[in-house]
Amino acid sequence: MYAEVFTTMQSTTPPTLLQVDQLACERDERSLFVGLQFTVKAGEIWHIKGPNGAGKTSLLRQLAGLLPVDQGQVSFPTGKQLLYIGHKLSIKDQLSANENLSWLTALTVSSTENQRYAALEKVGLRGYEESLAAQLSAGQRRRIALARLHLNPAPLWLLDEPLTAMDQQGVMDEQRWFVEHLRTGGAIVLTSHQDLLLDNVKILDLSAAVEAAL
Amino acid sequence: MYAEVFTTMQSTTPPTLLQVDQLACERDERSLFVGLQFTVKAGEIWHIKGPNGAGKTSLLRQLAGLLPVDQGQVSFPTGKQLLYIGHKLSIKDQLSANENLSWLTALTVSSTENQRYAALEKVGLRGYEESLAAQLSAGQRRRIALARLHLNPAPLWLLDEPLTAMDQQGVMDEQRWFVEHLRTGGAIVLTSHQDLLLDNVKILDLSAAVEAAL
Amino acid sequence: MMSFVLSIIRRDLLLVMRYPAEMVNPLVFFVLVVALFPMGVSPEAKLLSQAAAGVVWVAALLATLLSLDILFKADFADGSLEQLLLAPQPVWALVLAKVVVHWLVSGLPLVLLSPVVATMLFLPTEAMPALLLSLLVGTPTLSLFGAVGAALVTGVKTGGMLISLLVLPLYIPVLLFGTGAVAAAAQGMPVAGYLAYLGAMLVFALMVTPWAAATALKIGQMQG
Amino acid sequence: MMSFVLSIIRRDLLLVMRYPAEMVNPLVFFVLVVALFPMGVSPEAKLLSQAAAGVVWVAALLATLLSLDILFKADFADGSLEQLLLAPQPVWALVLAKVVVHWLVSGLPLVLLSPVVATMLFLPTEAMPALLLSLLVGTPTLSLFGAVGAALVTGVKTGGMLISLLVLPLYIPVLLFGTGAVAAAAQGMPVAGYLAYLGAMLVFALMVTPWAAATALKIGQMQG
Amino acid sequence: MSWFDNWHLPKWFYQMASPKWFFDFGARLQPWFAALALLFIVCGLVWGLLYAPADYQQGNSFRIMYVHVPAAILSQSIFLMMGVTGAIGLIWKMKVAFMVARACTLVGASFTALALITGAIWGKPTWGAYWVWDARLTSTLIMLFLYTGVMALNQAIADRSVAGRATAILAIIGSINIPVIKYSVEWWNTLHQASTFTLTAKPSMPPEMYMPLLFMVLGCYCLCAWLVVQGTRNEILDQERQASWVARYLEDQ
Ligand code: HEM
Ligand SMILES: Nc1ncnc2c1ncn2[C@@H]1O[C@H](COP(=O)(O)OP(=O)(O)OP(=O)(O)O)[C@@H](O)[C@H]1O
Ligand SMILES: Nc1ncnc2c1ncn2[C@@H]1O[C@H](COP(=O)(O)OP(=O)(O)OP(=O)(O)O)[C@@H](O)[C@H]1O
Ligand SMILES: [Mg+2]
Ligand SMILES: [Mg+2]
Repeated sequence: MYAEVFTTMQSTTPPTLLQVDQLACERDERSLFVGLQFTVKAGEIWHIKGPNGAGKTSLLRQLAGLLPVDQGQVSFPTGKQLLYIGHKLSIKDQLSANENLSWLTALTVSSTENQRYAALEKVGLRGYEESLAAQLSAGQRRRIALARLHLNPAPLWLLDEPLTAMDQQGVMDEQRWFVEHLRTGGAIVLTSHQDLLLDNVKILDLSAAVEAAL
Repeated sequence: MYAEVFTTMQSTTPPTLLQVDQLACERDERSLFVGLQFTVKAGEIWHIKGPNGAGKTSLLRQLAGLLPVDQGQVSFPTGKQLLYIGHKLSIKDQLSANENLSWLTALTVSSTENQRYAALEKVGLRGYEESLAAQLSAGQRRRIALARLHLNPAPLWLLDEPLTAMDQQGVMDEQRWFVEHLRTGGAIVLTSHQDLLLDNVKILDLSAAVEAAL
Repeated sequence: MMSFVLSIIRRDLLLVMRYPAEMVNPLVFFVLVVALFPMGVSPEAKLLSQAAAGVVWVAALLATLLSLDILFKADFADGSLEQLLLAPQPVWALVLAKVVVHWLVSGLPLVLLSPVVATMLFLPTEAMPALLLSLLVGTPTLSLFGAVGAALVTGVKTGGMLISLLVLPLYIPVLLFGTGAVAAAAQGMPVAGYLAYLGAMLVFALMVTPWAAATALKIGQMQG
Repeated sequence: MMSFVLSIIRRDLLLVMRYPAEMVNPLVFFVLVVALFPMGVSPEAKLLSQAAAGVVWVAALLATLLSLDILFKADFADGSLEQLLLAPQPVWALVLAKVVVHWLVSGLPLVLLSPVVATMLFLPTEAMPALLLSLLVGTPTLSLFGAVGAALVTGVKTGGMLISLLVLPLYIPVLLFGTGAVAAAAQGMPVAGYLAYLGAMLVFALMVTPWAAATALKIGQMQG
Repeated sequence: MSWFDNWHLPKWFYQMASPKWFFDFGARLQPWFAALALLFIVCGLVWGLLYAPADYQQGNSFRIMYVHVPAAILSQSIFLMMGVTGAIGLIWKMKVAFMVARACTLVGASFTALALITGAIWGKPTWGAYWVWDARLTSTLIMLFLYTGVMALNQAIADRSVAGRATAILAIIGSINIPVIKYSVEWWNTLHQASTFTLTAKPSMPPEMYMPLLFMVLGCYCLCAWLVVQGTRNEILDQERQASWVARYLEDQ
């Protein structure tokens, strides 16, 4: 899949990974947004913005298929291959960083111990590979989850506030990983209250969509 | 207590609310910091900095008395009256914003419904007072916890990453509340990976202390 | 301090009221266990009437045991326990508040329902008051001892089973005196002695367990 | 898909191994319930021997019931369930993996220990094979039906009692056929019929419950 | 479930999927159910309680049958209905079906409790005990537990649409299990307990006793239909309260 996306990249127009049509979201009888429409192509990074409660998390969960889509459509022209990292990190306290990464990766591909150690090193957890997750700090736990970015071949990343809990160095590193992913034909949709330091970030401001919903 | 602090403010030197002497922290046989020494006076805001895993949360928990202090001393010359808000927000999913605030406040003082509604309005939760916490977004949940700042008379605030999950407007508002608290004779010790926009922030960099510990 | 205790009680009852299922559940479990017995063992009236007191008491004990989870687990998980421990009030007051709610929610309804289930097991009518009284005095003791077990396992990731292991041995004396009282009543013998023992155990539990549970909670906190 | 199932099984067994208490707990609960019975009811050998099969089966049923929490609760709380549901594999495969682990951890040890506790209750020796076999065929059914209950309550904030309420009525046929087999064996009657019924129920559960539990999990996810 | 999409079901089936349509249609049906229920129940009660001959063995205590038997029959029918509507809701994604199922729950549980209570009251004079572990009694008790489980689950899940779907699964599993439970209980009982207490096999009743019973059963079916429709309509008002037609309807009231 990965290779396929990569080869199509060579052609003139990058392939569309995600297409959103007239999407609306309603929670508990409050309409959050209506008529959302955008297309995520390979090589693009989308930053979903909006104040607290605007519906950023809800939107990401709809894209991932974790929240029902009652109105509108979400489609994946090249197949639904995505990596979703939400507020909850899916980290098991009783398992070590390496073990956690192992089962999380196994959901899609298999990985070797070496690959996992390399990924953990990239996210700055060298020396903590066999520490139990319960004994790690908030930022270190998030880093375990982010290590999945280095092992998962899915072209589309859906990341909910991936910059929280990371230290300042970590925030920079993470954005470097994003660039790397975009370069290899991936695409990213993320939410964040901090501004990204990258070029060509496409902004989707939900406060505008909220106005429309009212 | 609150009034007393306020009157002593009028005298030349502000009172010392927290005194830390030769504090060390060791977790799981890893020494995090040794020989920490600082004094928090009324009107001061301390920003604890450091990379992920430096020991910021551990330090705050030691100050609050939630983690044992094996070496060194933590003392409160004017009495231990503090408000701690940690990573876990102590919000009950099944209770509404107002009900949550009610019991959290009742731990120290009593509050009226009007006071709570006013506090919730200050943190931008107007209209969500009777929504169940389970149905609020990440930032909105944090705002419930922060509403305690407007109802609790404790002069010393210990806040662990209070700016996460808040939107950009929220980050500004929060810092305004900090200033207000400092003006009325309070003091704040907080951790954050973002820089504060306030003047006279005292910085305690744990990376330095970590060096010392090695 | 009284207002602190009351505010905790109010909050916890509110939490229960929000999902009344929580309240009905121990009760239904109690009835289910009692109902399982004739189905599993034998529906014969004679055998059942002989075993009735024991079965009702064992069911009450298990229902109490399994509802101990509501004492501190949720509060630990969402950080509320931290805040409760940081409050200026003594921790044993918190424990007492929690136990009161636990008993109101799990113990009392069960005592009130016990005549019905005892009738279904053909307990002799003359033993009924002894059953009611022994449960009334015994179940608070179960809640109190249970609180110590629940406090000890806060912060421990394993499910609610460890708690059974810790608490059941403490429950056995209560079970023995409780069923003893009913057996005595069924044979027309005086029950005051058994009830006195149960009462003494309640007093003992009231004196010791709030302190023990409070200490356990404070220790458990240090793991967070 | 097989490797997906195996990776889940491996992870869950690892989690259990990390805190072996999790594994020992249902077993200890099983033994404790069996032990409570003579204490609460009567230590007489004749009565015990009559009741033995029923008591062992009821205890097995309760022990299984109370260990159902480990199936999905923790995975829901920490977000693992989201990731498992997002994986390209079918959800029923996940359910099956979970059930296998649950049975290995709660059902199997209990079957292996049953001869010991049954001897303590003076179960006639000739009924022992029937007890073992009926438990061996019956406990997987309990785990399977339990998975549906556990899936239904993921995301529900109320404690682990709701699950008992949902699942126990479904367990009753298994209990009746199981104890029926032992009773028949004790009277020297053939047990094949009972075991056949238990087997049929197992097959039925295997066909229906993975679908039902998978649907329930997907629905429960929507609450997040 | 895509193969269902190609099915062509009658038009009314799709209409029923609309809460508004069901609300209005239910309102038109309700008077009929009410009238029929009243007619049958009054006739049945008057005939049964006042005119039917006393039983030669049980005297007048048998008259409780006119409540007991309909309640017992309905408790089972309603459970089945709950399972079927739940399945419809799941398969065709019909909101209204879940609402009907939810309305069924309380009605069914009440009838089950009524059957149990009247049975127990009846048991005292006839068997000398309020309760025995007879097959029928036991399976009725288990059914009450099943109902309680459905209600508890309904309550425990705040989101109505989630609750509807979750309880539907439980109701379906429960309905397919009811025959198994009934059968196993009956089999269990006959094995252990020879004939200490058994419900006498269908008593050959004289028509004067039998006809009022039939009336009562029919009346209770109508009553139950009225109750379920009423419950569903309340549910619709509650769940659709932000729809404009509900606001208009409530203003008219
Ligand atoms: C708590 C106690 C009782 C319960 C739970 C109970 C339950 C039931 C049930 C489930 C039915 C079946 C309805 C059907 O046909 O589907 C039934 C019918 C009936 N019951 Fe009861 N029953 C109880 C006590 C009694 C007593 C004490 C009597 C009188 C001796 C009695 C007499 C009858 C009769 C005559 C029928 C109708 C039989 C038929 O036409 O099939 N029941 N009951
Ligand atoms: N489980 C839920 N049930 C009902 N309503 C919900 C639920 N979760 C969130 N909401 C509501 O949906 C709205 C959007 O929530 P969402 O979590 O998508 O916001 P967000 O943009 O991610 O906010 P934040 O920046 O605080 O994370 C909020 O107003 C909230 O009240
Ligand atoms: N419960 C625990 N048991 C043992 N060690 C722990 C525990 N919690 C944290 N640690 C270790 O203590 C160190 C400091 O953790 P702490 O949570 O204080 O860091 P932090 O500075 O708050 O980091 P972050 O910025 O990620 O929140 C980490 O290296 C971590 O591995
Ligand atoms: Mg969010
Ligand atoms: Mg921290």
